[in-house]
Amino acid sequence: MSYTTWSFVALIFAAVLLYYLLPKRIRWTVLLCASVIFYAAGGGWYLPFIAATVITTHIAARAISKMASRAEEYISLHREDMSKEERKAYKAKEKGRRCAVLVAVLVLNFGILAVMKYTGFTLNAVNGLLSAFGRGVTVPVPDLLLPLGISFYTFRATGYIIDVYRGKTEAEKNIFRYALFVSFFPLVLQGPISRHSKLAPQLFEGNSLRRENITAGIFRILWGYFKKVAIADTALVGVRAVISGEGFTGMYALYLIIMYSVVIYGDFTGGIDITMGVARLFGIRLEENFKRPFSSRSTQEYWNRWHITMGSWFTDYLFYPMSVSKPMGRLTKRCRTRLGKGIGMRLPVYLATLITWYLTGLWHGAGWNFIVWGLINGVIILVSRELEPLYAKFHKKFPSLDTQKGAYGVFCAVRTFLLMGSVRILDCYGDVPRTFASFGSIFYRFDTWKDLFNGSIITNLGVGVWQYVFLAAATLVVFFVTRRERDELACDKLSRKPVLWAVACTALIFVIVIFGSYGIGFDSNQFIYNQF
Amino acid sequence: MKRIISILVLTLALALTLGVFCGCDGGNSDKKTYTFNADGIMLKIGAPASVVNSLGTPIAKDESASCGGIPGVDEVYVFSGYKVYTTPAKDGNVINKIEITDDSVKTPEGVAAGSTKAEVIKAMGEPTSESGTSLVYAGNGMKLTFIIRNDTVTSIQYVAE
Amino acid sequence: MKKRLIISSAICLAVLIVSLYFAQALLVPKYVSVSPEGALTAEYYAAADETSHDVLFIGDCEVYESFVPAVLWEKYGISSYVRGSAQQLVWHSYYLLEDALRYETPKAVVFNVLALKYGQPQSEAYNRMTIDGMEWSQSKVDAIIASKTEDESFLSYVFPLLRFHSRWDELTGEDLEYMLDRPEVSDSGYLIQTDVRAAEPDDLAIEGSPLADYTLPKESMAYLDKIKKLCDDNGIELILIKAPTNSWRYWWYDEWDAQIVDYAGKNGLAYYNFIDEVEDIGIDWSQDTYDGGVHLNVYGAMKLTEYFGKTLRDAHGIPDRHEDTNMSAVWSGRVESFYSKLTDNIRED
Amino acid sequence: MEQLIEILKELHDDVDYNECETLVEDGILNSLDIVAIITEIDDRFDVRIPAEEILPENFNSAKALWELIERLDD
Repeated sequence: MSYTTWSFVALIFAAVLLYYLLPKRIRWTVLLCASVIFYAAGGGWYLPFIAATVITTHIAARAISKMASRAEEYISLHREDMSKEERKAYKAKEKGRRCAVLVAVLVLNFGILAVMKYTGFTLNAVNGLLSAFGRGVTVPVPDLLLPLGISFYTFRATGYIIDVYRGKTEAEKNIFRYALFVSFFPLVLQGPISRHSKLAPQLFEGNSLRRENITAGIFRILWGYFKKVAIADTALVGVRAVISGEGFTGMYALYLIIMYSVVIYGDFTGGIDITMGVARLFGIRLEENFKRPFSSRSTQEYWNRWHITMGSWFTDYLFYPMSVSKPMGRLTKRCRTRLGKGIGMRLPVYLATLITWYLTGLWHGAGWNFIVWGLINGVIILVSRELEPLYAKFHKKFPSLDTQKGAYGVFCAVRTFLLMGSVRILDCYGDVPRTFASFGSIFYRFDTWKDLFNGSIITNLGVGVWQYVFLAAATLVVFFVTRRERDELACDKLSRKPVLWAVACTALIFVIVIFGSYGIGFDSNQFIYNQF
Repeated sequence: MKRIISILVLTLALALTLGVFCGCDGGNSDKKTYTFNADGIMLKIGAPASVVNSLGTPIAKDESASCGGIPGVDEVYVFSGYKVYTTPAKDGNVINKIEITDDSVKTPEGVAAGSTKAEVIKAMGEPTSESGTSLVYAGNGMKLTFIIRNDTVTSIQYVAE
Repeated sequence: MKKRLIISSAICLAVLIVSLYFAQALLVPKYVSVSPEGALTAEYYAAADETSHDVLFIGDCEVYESFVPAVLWEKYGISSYVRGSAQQLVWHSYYLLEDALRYETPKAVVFNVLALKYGQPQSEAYNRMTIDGMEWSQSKVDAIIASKTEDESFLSYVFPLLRFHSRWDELTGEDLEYMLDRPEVSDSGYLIQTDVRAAEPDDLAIEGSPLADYTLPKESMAYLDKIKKLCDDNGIELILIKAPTNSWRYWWYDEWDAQIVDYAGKNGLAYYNFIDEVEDIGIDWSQDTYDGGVHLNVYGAMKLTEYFGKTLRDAHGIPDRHEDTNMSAVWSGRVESFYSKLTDNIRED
Repeated sequence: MEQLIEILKELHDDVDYNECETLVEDGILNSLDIVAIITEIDDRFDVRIPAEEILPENFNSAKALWELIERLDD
């Protein structure tokens, strides 16, 4: 069930109505039923997969927390007759047993994800290698249907189990409550990957009906649809033409970089706005996934503003554990003795970063283009970290050039926007050599620039002049609204000004209905992140 | 100095991974596309209509608009032994049907009007589908149909799917 | 605070509904100079209110380009209306007939059989042109369900704005001019065509290419049965015809004709295939067609109408209504407007 | 404590570590700096900071970091 269908709107309406009618204690059951309906509508045969993840992680979490409490009892009982070393050894043994359970359930769940998402890809790669070495034999490649939102709910479940292991959050007693946490319907398709400690309390205590939740939620949903249907889907027509057409290189490649950034911004932040808005209707505030990403001055800052919950998941559950793990420690010690202090200090950081970004790319999709996309992002961050001292010297020499203000600030923002945009077109072509060829063509195919002026850019790509005018106006509106969101979100500000709220919502509905790219001829596009 | 080395090492590693990975993208195989050869010029379903001009002057030609003011004009060109039909598409007309009308012209596989059903299957292999009055060979975005009347081919048509 | 919220939301909602209503009126295609066929369905209702009709023609472009009701009235006092539309499929014809019967009951219904060759919904554009003009009734609901292709949504028929909103960057002066009311484009359903483009001479005439299977689809024949039953239930005589055409584009195969002759025989219906009677009608393919033999122009249509009028009067007893005072008052206006349009168009081209 | 500040200086020398209480919140220390600090501490003080302890409140100031090291050391 995609966000751009009437059945989704009906489901929200029914769920909100029921939610506030039932007594507070059992309100969470409405959310669970809505989530099951929403998920089953997407395809009933996926249910066993999400059920498997829910059940395995639930049992493991209960087991770990029981083992932990039993261990504490044992220690508090025998505190006197155990020496410090004995106590330490016992604790280490117990922790090892808990760790075994954790590893088992992680391997199982990531195994499901790997099999469902990457079998085709790995077998193709194997076939590629085999044919590269002249072996005629090829392995048959089954195309497995990817369960809806498997990448997102698997991460939410594994994040939860690791938090329980680390004692950061309480293991859920009731399996149905836990199932709601994993499959809460606004989150299941494209996140955010929220943490149990933050989301669970809001999910289970029945939130009371408050007017500003409803008004803020409604505005945010409309704002999401406006960004998705009016902006992203209109620009998508041009992007698709460039990707599927032959010979659209040179200026068109730059066009693709800019327009695809507009598409992915409208599509992903729009989808998340709808998710946030729907959750807000139930009085639930989810973690923000975007904070004005295109105003970031550097790649590092960009990844703190774009898809925040994914970034923090990879940092907390992959990057840190890996870089402070024992094997990494031993490796650094050996390198430090042999290659000197400089390398020793850098090695864990570089290795951990590259591995994390390799897996981030792989998580985005089963394809070389995604992996390369991840690696390039990693390398850019590391290179800019290496050049930091040079930047520091540069800034000392020109103190007036402040990255946050003035022309230089704008320059940094545009530079980061174009840099991230160029790396992102790896998603579009899905084929690494073609992406690089197309990117390279910007710098030598100057003949294509005349298309910009003789109007053939309009005729070639199927996006009319007036639609570009609309896109420019809409992007300006988004730009000004997000600028005023520094301190507080627009939906919260508006929920205190009823007249302005009503006018804004009406205008949004009118613009979406008239200027939206939906219906016949546009085949209302699936959210890009839905295929994850 | 150390800083420059580490940058070089990094970019080298990246370039290496790119090189290895790029070679492994498998191409995609597609079904066979049946084409018709008109005295040396290959005609394919979906090809732009301009290729018809290179076939010389047709014996007869006609065009007709579809009713209801839908823009675009369907055309037919009659040559000796075969006809070529074109229809409006995104940027200009494309060939949407080629029909062999008599036995003076053969398909590239050597089948002509008048051949028997067995000859067709021998030349073309097993059909994708078969009915009492036709043998159909599905191709990429098109199909090749042999119309059979009491065991002999009366008409051969390449039609857009 | 709460009061202000409710009041301002109510006002804004009202403003939104009104502005969307006018936006819809603005954005919906007007079918006046561009593809006027789209306006034919809607024009029937005004005519049905004015007077009743003894003969109702239903079918596709071969119907609304072949019969001129003004000539039928002038020569034989027959009151008729052509409820044709672009590529009207047999289920469209059925529901348009069912819809017309809510206003009047004609003596005879004339159905052009070409559409029987289509068993499945064909194109979204033709669906819209035929159905959008219908007034809302159970017939319209059934028509939408029966004919919509799979990527069409029922809701986009209830709110045409959901379908035509993307026309916002193709608006012309006409869209604004005819936003609220629209001129009549047809003469009792007949769409005048005064151009002349000769058809190919007989020796070069291009025939339709042979088919693998000539049986007419059972879905369309089922709807023909439904039309027949509807006519029987209302005491209407169903007459099957095949309008005269001479083009490879809409070739009428003899095998199809045989099936219709057999069907008419079994059901006791009259069936006239005008393709064979072109000489008796006096149609000259170098003068009487505006698109190379696919459709008749006004001259051919007048000849055919006069020829068929005699059959309707003599063989089917359609009464001469000349003495009916208010009917002839209505019809004199229609005849006069047809002939003035005829002379204007001739002077134009 | 001085050794710790020396390590921090190596990464960003333009920060006054005695007063500053918001090293993580203000984004002065990003995830890569934190890992570099942890490896240095592991090397110099032979104290391994596990992943669970990497929390903003432990790394927001040099003082908090020092308390963490002492707590893990005993």
